[in-house]
Amino acid sequence: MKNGRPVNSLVVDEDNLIPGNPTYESITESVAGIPEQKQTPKAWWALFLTAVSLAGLFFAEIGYLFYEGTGIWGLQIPVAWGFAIVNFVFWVGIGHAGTLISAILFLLRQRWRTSINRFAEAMTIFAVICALMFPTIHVGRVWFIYWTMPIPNQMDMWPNFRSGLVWDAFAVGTYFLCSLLFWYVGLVPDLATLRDRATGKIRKMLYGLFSLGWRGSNRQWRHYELAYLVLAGISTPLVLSVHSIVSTDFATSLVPGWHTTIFPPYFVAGAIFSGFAMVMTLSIIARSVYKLEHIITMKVLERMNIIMLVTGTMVGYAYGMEFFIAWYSGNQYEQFTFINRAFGPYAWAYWIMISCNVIAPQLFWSKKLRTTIPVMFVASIVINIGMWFERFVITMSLSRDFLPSSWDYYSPTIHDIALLVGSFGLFFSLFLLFLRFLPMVAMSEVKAILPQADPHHHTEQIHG
Amino acid sequence: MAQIFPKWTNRLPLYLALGVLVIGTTVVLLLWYYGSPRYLEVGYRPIQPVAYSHKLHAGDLGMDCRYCHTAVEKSRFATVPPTQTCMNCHQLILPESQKLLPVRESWATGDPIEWVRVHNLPDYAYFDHSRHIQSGVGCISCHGNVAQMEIVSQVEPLNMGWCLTCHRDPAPNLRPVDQVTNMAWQPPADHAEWAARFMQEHNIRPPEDCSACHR
Amino acid sequence: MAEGERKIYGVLAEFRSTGDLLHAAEKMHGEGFRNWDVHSPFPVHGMDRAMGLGRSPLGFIVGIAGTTGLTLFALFLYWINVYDYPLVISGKPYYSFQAFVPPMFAITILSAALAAFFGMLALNKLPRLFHPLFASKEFEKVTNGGMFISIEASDPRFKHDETAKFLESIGATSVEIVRGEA
Amino acid sequence: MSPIKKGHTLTGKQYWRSLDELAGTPEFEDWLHREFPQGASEWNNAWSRRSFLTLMGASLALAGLSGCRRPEEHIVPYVKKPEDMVPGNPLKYATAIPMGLHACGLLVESHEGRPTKIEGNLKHPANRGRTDARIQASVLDLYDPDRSTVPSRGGVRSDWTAFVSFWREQFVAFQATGGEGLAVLSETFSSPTMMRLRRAFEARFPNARWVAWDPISDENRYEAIRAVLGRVHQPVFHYDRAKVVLSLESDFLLTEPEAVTATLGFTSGRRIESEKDQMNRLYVVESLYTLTGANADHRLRINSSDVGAFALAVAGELQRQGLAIEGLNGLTVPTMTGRAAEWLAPLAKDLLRARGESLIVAGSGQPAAVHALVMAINGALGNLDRTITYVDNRDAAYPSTSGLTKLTADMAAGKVSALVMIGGNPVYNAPADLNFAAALSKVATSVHLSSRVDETSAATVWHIPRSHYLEMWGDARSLDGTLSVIQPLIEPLYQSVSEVELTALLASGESARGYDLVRETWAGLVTGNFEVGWQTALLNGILSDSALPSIPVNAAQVGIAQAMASHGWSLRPTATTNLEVVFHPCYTTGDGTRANNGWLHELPDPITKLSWDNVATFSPKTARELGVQNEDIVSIQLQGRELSIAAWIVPGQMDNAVGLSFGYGREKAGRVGNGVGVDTYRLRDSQNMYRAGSATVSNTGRRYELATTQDHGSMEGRPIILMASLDEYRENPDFITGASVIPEFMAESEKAKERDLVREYPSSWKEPDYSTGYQWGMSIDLTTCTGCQACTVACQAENNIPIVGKEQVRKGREMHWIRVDRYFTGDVEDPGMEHQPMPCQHCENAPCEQVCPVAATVHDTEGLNVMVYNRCIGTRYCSNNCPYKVRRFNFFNYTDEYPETIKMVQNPEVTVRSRGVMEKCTYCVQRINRGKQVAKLENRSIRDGEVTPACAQACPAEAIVFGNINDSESRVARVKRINRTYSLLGELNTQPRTTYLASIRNPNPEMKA
Repeated sequence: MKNGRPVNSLVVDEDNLIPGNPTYESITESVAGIPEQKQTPKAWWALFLTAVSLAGLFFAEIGYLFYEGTGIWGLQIPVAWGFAIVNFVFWVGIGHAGTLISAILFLLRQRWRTSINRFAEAMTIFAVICALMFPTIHVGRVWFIYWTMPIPNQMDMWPNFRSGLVWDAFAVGTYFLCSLLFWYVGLVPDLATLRDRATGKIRKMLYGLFSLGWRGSNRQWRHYELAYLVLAGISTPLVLSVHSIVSTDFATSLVPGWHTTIFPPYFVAGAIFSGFAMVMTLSIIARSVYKLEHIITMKVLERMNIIMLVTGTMVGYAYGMEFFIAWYSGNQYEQFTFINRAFGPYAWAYWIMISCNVIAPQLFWSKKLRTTIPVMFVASIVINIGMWFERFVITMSLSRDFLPSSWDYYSPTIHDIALLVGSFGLFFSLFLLFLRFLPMVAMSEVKAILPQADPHHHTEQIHG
Repeated sequence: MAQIFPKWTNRLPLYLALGVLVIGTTVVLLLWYYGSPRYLEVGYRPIQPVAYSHKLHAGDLGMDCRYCHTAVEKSRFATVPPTQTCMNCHQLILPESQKLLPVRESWATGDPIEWVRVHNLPDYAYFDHSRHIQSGVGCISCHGNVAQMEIVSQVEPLNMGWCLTCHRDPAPNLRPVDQVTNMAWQPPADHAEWAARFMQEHNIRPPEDCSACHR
Repeated sequence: MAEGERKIYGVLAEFRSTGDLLHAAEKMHGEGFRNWDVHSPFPVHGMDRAMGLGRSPLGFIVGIAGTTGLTLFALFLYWINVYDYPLVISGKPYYSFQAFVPPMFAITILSAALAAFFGMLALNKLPRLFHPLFASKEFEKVTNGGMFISIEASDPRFKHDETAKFLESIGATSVEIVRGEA
Repeated sequence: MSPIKKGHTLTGKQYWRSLDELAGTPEFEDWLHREFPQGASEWNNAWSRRSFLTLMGASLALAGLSGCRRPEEHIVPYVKKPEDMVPGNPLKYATAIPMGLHACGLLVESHEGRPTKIEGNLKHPANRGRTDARIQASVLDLYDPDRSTVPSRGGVRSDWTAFVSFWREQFVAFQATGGEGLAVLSETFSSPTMMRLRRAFEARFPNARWVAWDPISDENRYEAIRAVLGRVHQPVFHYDRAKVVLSLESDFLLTEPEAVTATLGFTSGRRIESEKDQMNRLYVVESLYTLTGANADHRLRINSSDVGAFALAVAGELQRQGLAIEGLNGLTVPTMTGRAAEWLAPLAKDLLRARGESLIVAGSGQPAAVHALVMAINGALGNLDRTITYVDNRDAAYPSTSGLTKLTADMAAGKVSALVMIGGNPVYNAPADLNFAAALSKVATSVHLSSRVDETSAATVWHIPRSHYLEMWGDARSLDGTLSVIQPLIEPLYQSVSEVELTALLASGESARGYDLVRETWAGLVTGNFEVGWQTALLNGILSDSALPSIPVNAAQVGIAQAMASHGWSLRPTATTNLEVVFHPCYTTGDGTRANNGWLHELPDPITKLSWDNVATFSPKTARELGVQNEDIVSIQLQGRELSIAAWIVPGQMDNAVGLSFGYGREKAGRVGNGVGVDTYRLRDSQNMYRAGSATVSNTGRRYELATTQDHGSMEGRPIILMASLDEYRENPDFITGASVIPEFMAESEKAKERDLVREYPSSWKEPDYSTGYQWGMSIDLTTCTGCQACTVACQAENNIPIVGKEQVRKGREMHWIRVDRYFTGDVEDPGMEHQPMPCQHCENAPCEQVCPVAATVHDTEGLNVMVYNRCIGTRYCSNNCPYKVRRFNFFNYTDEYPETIKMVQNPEVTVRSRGVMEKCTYCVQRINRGKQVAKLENRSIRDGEVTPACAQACPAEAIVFGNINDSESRVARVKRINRTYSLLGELNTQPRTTYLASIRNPNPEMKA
């Protein structure tokens, strides 16, 4: 077997995940080297300044929103939910890939995840931060938002736990905290690495502080690994539940086009779909900016593309199934809603969604295409556009519900759009800061999957 | 030599944990007390444009509340009396008193006296005096023993939770309807049974519905 | 140098590879050392067995925390909906628990996750910013590629030179005496 | 002792609590004058009740979990309290609203001296406690911030005494010449006091002249009556006595002045309890789509100019079927074609069948000839003295366009030296060809009595502020002559006088108080002890049995042919192929006088559902031919005059007809009305007052954004309004059952249950118990509902619903708690129309409740779906989940922009909502609570009908019934048991407390639909 790799690996095709026999030190060098750079790359600055100014726009808009009221948006009756909710669902969805890669693939012993899980997790956290912004700011009287939490008060009132929005608050809040813990736990050994390599006093202090005095002792690894496993274990049902619960915002209502049992699985699939697309976009940027081709290999990218192909097709199936059920239910309101989706005033959005989410990923059937960087880069962005429109199309079911008398057409204002764009600014600002100051690849995990990391590596002949 | 932190820092986590615990609880407790109407509302005691003493009129002279607060049995508002009411007596009694100057001015010029509101519910809460009076809730239950107040101050928090406690168990605050204005009234030993009967007869079922107070 | 006066913390030995480390650990365990440990940049497969360590109790902690969180929250929901302020909402029963499943689930997960995190820190006695081993320049390699075994002077079987020799005998490439401060 | 707590910085005055007590006192008026110097366009928004929630909000947030350190608030009591007034308890006074030659009796609710809400006076025969949108909105005119506050001379601030002394000089001067060159131009009126003073004036100045004129009036009808009967009599139509009604382009259900009276009578003939009852039948012949047409059992669209010919054809057909119609001989009966032809035989047969119980009425837009002909036919059918009576109202000043024409000519010729205009706005709305403005400039002394400095006042020397009818003493007769006192609810807010007071000054040269003038008149009217009679009249609002006796009219004397000949009238059909412009009054702004009333502007037109604009309406076919679409700006040329206005397509309108409504495009109406819509009077001339042929229309290619409250007019085949013809209903009394989209297995249980539509399906859990105490419910009868939207404005007035303005309406943010949905049914070119009032349905399983994260909307023990504003955080989730979309959201702080005067109209019993909270119909919970309070004080339970929501109270069709459904004897319970009862979208198992009675029409079986 080439370079004596063990056969007991759970994954069959694992050949050179990390090509060119690197040493532990070379891994450390290439990963830890980045935050230690004296000279910040021009590309980073360019991206960061753009992102930060957009983030500025985001908060300016929020300020104006609080001053004027939700009227600055295109909202109305019947369409009382617009971009804010669409963006919320979109960002929560993005988050999912992170947890999926870090948790589920970890449980499935998918070792190739190690090169991307760190910044996938980071992405999750930043995405969820963006997501949490929207339901908060979209309420009419934001200064009372804490009423959705069970805090004792002079009114003797409690939140209504029957409401999907309260479920959201709990689910997404929990999701954020767990992801954060999971991410940080993973970071600790690598922060220790940075601590030990740091030169400046402040860097030493900071990395020292956050690595909690990690000594890589096996008595620590023992609890550490179990904690990591447990967190992965509970994150898995959590990540599945979060988007299911988000979907119940719609599914537990009686709006035709919302009131559907297929929503939870369909939302989760969609979330993973868009999440992977985002990871793809980011990793392509990261590996080209920081020359990490040897760690984030083509193999890894290709596998992500395959997952996108699969989930994309699942989403496509869900679209089809919605129509079938609408017809099969014999409920004229449902039937109308779906005909209206495809051919009504919002048909344009619908067909954008279909072509981006169902047709685009089909490219990846071809080995050639799913291994060409430009193709997958464009595809990943197209897919996220499509997934945003999916949420838009679903939300717009409101525009035509039961009584034709109340039908109306929602169109966003400049402020709706500014907030959407701004949220990307916030997301990328955070992400670029992460790239600059933290190890973007889980070094200890990558080292652990190096051939020489296996104790039986050189000595297996002895144990015949 | 490669040590970054001195040894004592190992005790930091412990201190931190304790600190968070202690400070956290204090903050909560402080909020609980200082954030509550019991602190914010109770004891509000503005100086009135006229040095009118409830103690003197309602207490020592034993005037009935309804002599001035005429509408209390008929209307949502207890109503603050018009200058007229003051003058009914004070044209004869202490017609020269300095204290009464603002009253006489008002009477002469027709400019109303601007009393400062003491018991003030938010405008989205609709409290109806007449219905409570009719149901035998004494003035003292919400306003305290006004007959002993030189300057009227607020003695009850008047927040929603406080209202609800009575609406959920009104018996302790009920009294014979003819005793509502009597500040000295003491519940007899058999008050509980009496209250039960009284609620039966007058079919007193205080609502907990939102619509009872908010419209 | 001041080292003279400083009290010995223990011995730190470096090894070449995970393989050597594992075998060394097996031997240490065989010798019946107690206050010793193995240091590596990543968890080494089979090391727990080699050192003779049992299962981590973290699992139980998490399990208990999760169930407690769930129970308390369920009771809380029952109290607010049935006793404290029952409200007729969409004509549904006061305690329509079906609707409360999602938040209950979230709370369960949350308490479990917090338990896992803080439990892990507690069991590892972290954060511990100062440790005598950090005094060793060599030890910095442990987070990079270095494999070490450390034995504390407090170990009953610890004998200054013999232990060092023993370590070399089981494959240490270099051995260093580590001193804590006086 | 605890320190005195100062509130956080809350600058400005706290009006509300104080205003309650202040209003009506002299201090308050001073304040008003300070607040509103004449022509002041900017006003300051001090903190006040309306902003309270926001305020509390902010501070609550600051103060953490509880109420805030509150601002110091003052209580301002009376100095002398007016007797029989208990602060906190509203008082109701009887008065009447003058409407030209008609009047309706009112009970006006007053809070601490502020009139806030108008109700009908049950004792008044004209409206029997009912009102319409215009009457409901009139209280807002009182507080109109753009009313003028003081008289002005040549635009310079002056005062009443100055005018009095000025007039004295004039008076003396004119006395010498017997009033030569003196003229008075007044609105039409029907008031003993006004007439008495007018006579006094005419006696004093024999050479002076008095012209009464209204831009929109029944003048043509009066002209016909004069021609036929020799002098003008007031016709009174008794729709309640008619079995068959034929309307010849008469919109008697909406825009005609007596709409309320007519609606009451007409719908009383359509209210059916079961399939066995009888219904009246309404035929409508018209060119535009009117609300009357929408309620017709048969509607024929035809050119307005062909209506006369059609009437003649009907007469001919009646004769053919053996009815002798006097004096028709010599008239050639035209031949009808198409549907009109098909109509004749069955229509005539139906009319004959209902001799003496039929009623033919021609619209005010139709020429005198048609009215005369109609009189003849009614006479022949024996309807006179039955469904139509004539009264001789000597207190009425009838309109005269010829008088106006002559007056204007003389003014232009400089023959008029002094012109006093009592109300009206001729510069704006006189026929364009008269060129009134130019003529007016020739008049040396011109005086205008008007509520504001409008187009006319701006062109006169003197402007005198006019008192609102809620501020003045007066009297008025309704059409049947019933006499009522107009008594003020509040001292005039400004230095204004009433028409009575001004006329008195004109006649006597002395300034007199309205009160004395009216009493003086009534001294001659009240029989027996005056004081007693006067007090009773004030109490009841009417002088008992003051209705005038009907003049017996002999059918034989109706010499129509001679009349025609003598006046050169013709009924020949104009074979017009080119476009015909048809003018019609706007329901809301009327002739334009109401153009500064936000409630009326925001109220959508019942046919087009457009608010805040007037449009040119076209039929789909004509629009296609002209290449015009909705919101295109079209240019209309008519006799050399041009007008550019936005187009709107109305299915069912006559092809080649262009509908234009009056009352818009005001330039000096005020901050609300200025520049709203287009002034269509510019196209109108004295020869063609209501219609004009040979117009040319071209698409300018420009577009104009219109604000409609309903984009979609089709029911999409959904069971929203359930309909049947009377015959179908009789065949299948339970046609409701199975009419909706209930799956089979549910339909079973649907059939099983007995007809109480609150409980429909078996529940999977124990439902809350609503079997005890009051359980409120509502029923809306779609058969009688005409779609007039009186309910909408009544609700707006009662519940402090904000005006949001055109842009917001266009965005879809109108706030009406009860909207009236309009659906077209049947053929696209010539459809039928149905209306459906849509308030909150108060579902027992309200979908809105479960989705609210903070339990801001929940159920109370009496089955109300309550919306708690102060708990609402504004997620708007409830609205999404409401299948009826009746919830309204405060996207901005709408009431914040209100001028202080407008805030005075707000109902202190209802919280004013702040920004960011949801609101909706509450079944007028404040009235329920008031009812409970009253009942409690009297130690009894609420009687049936004691508590009525504003909508039900206003409804002139009595279509809305509200009450306690737990009491099986209550009216609402009985109505809900009618087998036409259904709950909208019942299959969603929302179990609404508001149910509907299916719409039944009564088409003539012998006539093809």
